[in-house]
Amino acid sequence: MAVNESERSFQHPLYEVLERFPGLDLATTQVDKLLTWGANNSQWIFPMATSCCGIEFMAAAASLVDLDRMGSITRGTPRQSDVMVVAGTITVKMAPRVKRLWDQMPEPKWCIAMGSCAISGDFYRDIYSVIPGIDVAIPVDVYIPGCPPNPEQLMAGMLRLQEKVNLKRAGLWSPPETRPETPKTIEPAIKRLLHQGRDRRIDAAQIDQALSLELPVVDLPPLPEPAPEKGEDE
Amino acid sequence: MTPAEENAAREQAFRRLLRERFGVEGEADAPLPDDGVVVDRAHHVDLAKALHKAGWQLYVTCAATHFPAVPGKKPTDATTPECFEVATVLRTVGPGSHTARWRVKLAVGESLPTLVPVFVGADWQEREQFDLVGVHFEGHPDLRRLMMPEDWEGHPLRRDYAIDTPHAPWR
Amino acid sequence: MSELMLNPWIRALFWGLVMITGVMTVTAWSTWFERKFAGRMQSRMGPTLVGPLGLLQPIADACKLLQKEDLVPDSADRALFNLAPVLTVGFAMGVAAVVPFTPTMLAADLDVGVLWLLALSGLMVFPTWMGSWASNNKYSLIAAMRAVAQGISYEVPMVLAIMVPVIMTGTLSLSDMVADQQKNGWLIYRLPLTGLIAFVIFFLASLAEANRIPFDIPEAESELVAGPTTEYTGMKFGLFYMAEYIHTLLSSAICAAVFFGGWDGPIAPGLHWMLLKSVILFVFLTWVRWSFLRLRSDQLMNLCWKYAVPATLALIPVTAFYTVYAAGKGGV
Amino acid sequence: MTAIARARAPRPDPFLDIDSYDPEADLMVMNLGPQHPSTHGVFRVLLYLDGEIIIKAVPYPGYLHRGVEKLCEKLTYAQITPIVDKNDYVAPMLNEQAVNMAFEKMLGVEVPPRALHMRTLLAEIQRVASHLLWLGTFAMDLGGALGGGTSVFMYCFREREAILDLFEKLTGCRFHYNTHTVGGQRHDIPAGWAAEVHRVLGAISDRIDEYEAMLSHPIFLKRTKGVGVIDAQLALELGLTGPLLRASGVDHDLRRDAPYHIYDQIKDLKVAVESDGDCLARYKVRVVELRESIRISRLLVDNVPEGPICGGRPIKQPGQFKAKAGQVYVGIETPRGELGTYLIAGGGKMGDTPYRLKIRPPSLHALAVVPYVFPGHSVSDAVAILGSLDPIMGEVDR
Repeated sequence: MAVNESERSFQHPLYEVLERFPGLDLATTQVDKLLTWGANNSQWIFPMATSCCGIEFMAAAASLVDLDRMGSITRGTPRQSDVMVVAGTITVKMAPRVKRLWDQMPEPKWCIAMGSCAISGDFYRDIYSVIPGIDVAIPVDVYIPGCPPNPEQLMAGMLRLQEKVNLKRAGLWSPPETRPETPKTIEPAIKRLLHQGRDRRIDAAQIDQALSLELPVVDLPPLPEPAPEKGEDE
Repeated sequence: MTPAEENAAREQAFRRLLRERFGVEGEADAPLPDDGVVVDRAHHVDLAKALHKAGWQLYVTCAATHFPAVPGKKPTDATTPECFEVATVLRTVGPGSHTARWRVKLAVGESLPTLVPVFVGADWQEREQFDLVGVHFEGHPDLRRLMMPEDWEGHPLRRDYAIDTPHAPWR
Repeated sequence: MSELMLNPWIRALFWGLVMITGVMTVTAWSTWFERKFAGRMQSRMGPTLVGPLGLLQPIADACKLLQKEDLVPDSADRALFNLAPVLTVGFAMGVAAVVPFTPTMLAADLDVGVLWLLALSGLMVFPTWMGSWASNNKYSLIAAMRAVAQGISYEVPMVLAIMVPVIMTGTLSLSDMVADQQKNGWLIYRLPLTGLIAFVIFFLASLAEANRIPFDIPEAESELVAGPTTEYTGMKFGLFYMAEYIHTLLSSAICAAVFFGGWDGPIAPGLHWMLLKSVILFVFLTWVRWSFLRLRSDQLMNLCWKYAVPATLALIPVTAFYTVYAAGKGGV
Repeated sequence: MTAIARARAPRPDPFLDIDSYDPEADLMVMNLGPQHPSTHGVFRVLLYLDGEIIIKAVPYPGYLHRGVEKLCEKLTYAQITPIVDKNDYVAPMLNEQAVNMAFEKMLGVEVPPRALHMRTLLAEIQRVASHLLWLGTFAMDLGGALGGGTSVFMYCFREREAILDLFEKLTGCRFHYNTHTVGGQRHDIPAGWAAEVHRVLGAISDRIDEYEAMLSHPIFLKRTKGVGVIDAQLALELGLTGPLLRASGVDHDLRRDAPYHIYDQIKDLKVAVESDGDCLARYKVRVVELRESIRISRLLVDNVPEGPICGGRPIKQPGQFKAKAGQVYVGIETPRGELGTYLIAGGGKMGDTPYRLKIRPPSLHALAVVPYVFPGHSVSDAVAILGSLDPIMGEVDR
């Protein structure tokens, strides 16, 4: 016997109590606001620091940025943390551990993917032992791109997480987090050059085409003697 | 003798040793080729022991390489068989430090005698090469995988191992 | 009102409530103070964004801890696991009953206040051990072994050290002790100066009991993750955290009362002096915490059994002989 | 007590059979890592504990194995520099130098003197930054994340930030610089950089005295003196290099002993050697090196010769360099020891990528010490020893 769930009114003893006493619903919303504010301003971090980004995470906790300003301190145990900051490459050997630590964290919990390795695997994306982004294993709330992101960017990411939590707890729509993709221009480092089955002549043609865009380079005669490269200093 | 002279003498001794005892071609004191010398598999441990005695105290590294079978250019040419090559580097300590390098060629299925009894530091390096390239080190006390999980299949640094090998459920 | 307060039950109830509220509030903001202080020491800011000067940080922390999921590990002993945090705060708060802030502002003026104090701070070890054992975690287990060893060892010099003021003032009641100091001078500088040494040892021992650096060996973060509280979540962890601060604050208050003359002081009312002295000691504790490294467990035991215990054992006869001698001379 | 006495015997057996040693399974098995506040990344040690005394330690590296060597086989010589940056992420400059020196040797590219000078200078400044980070994390391992150790950590990071700012002015990057290339440098020294270097390094050298004063109290000495002794014999056998070897009493520094760059022109390079081989000796060696590197950097920054910063043609396309078949080995001295690069070039069709690139990480050998040194110490000491070894897991696992 199927019951249309959507037409059943919400029946909970507490809810009836709420309706009976005037003002109580207002009070509960106020309490809810207080709790949201508390959850937002005391996000204790569990650093899943595996590689380079871990050093920048430490720099963010140090004097330059000081995550303690917004009440975020670092805890060594997942049981007492609210935010897992995945900072660094996660390998196939490490991923089950990350998943397990994530499961050990009590709700409400959030995850920040810090750095391009945690977002998508970056350089190591196509390598046999690296998982292509931590969102394969656990849900990610905020992505912070960079290799590694500056400490300031981590702080900005924490603030963005706060906004997101505010919106979610208020029941509002929050823009879904999209995984920043590496621009196509620098992606093919592995695949384009020596990927099996790919014709090398296509590469040569592409390189020629790219070089022909820079007319002065083509016009230059082969350099007879070493010249300093000054162009990239600006 | 100053330490620098001692080390220079050790370097010379290495060259002589190679030519006189281990069958490397060339004049006894002539400089060695840039890409190192190839030593027979049977001499590997003897050479290491001799060098250790002569004062090459620091074990630097070993690098195993996989050379897959290369078919001949013409169909009639013989195929170059698949083989492995293990390079070992030692170093003298103190001013004027020198490195000693040699290589051992291994056919498929051949194993290399381990250097752990001579240099304890070879332990992890050999385990790593076993793990990644799949060269078996004979007599190693604890030959397990070092980098990859214990249940991993294949040896990633072989040339025929695809770089983007999938591994469910993670990638 | 005053007749009502003479009834010990009503008086205990009233001051007990005042104490609990007061101590809780002070404890909350002492965490804020510690973070701010540490920040300043380390050329950082400490909390700034939550409320003016970050003053609302403790409230935010409490709100956060309250709504965290309450996890009990599958293999844990549920009853003990849940009981431990309550007990630890209970024991820590119990000490507050006998701390004399002013002659009247005192929850229970026990004749054996010192014994009550020692008994309760000795019991502090049990919830830690209980919680660690119940959480069935290896880090916690090692932490528990360390905590018990440390707590029980430091009980001995603590008891012996507080015997010195007891001998000098001739009473076991904390308020009588303060009254005696008001009359005859603070114990810290009273002849034969054994009070000073006793203070140092008592202070160190109470640091060790409260698990503060350099004696925070049970909860060494870099070794044992979070020590006894590794498996605790949300407010249960918050209770452990609070107990540590309550213990520290009350240790400062007791030291102020026993060795620094409590409410004794010129001009300002007694309560101000008592609070001022406690706060100064607490700041000193914080300062020590953020500038020292941690000792190893066996080194800590060495410090206790090879130095602190013999020293206190020597102090007691010296004090006793001097007190008898001075009494014979018709002095104190 | 027999367990303790046996574990304290000289040179514990790393392959101790725990089943026959402890048939009743009384020992506690504890996992330190892979995620632990003080394993410096993702390193796992399996400890067999008798009470708090370690009977056997089994290390398991490999939680950060990123296949860098495999990746390098697929990239051309010009593309490899930014990849190896991420190996030893505390001293990226020296990683870049190591591989590029191997490539230059293989390809026969000449490096102009200005570039060599700059490489030496950058290596020394990077060494200061790396040792500062070590000092901070070591103090944190000893003093806890919520105590005095954190204070030293914060101070060290403050100084390190200043050095990162210097590098950012030079290369545009804070962390992974990609400033070395085959044949020289990619970024020239900007105007006014030398004065900045003097200001920053001068401030740091003043403050090192303060940190030394802060760390020379009895508690620090008690925690480090006689803890984790590695004798010279063991150190040499295990292939330890750098500060760890020098702390064990072996006078060996590649900067002086097998000079590269322009180290042969620095005549009075002081090599710190301590004989004790314990954590305190390692601390002392590193502090002396810190001062020495500051001194050398301040000396070098004033005397950078004029000229081009890159020999050969600047890189315009990835497959620009073609190598003949051959094999070279190049070793340089990083803050952690000898970073070696064993390069096998394929030649012919495979001339534009390395056929095999083996990196010899100093930290791998440093961590191989663990089964020899941990037994007989308590868990607290294990953390202190691990901190004093200064392992960088990115480099160990690659």
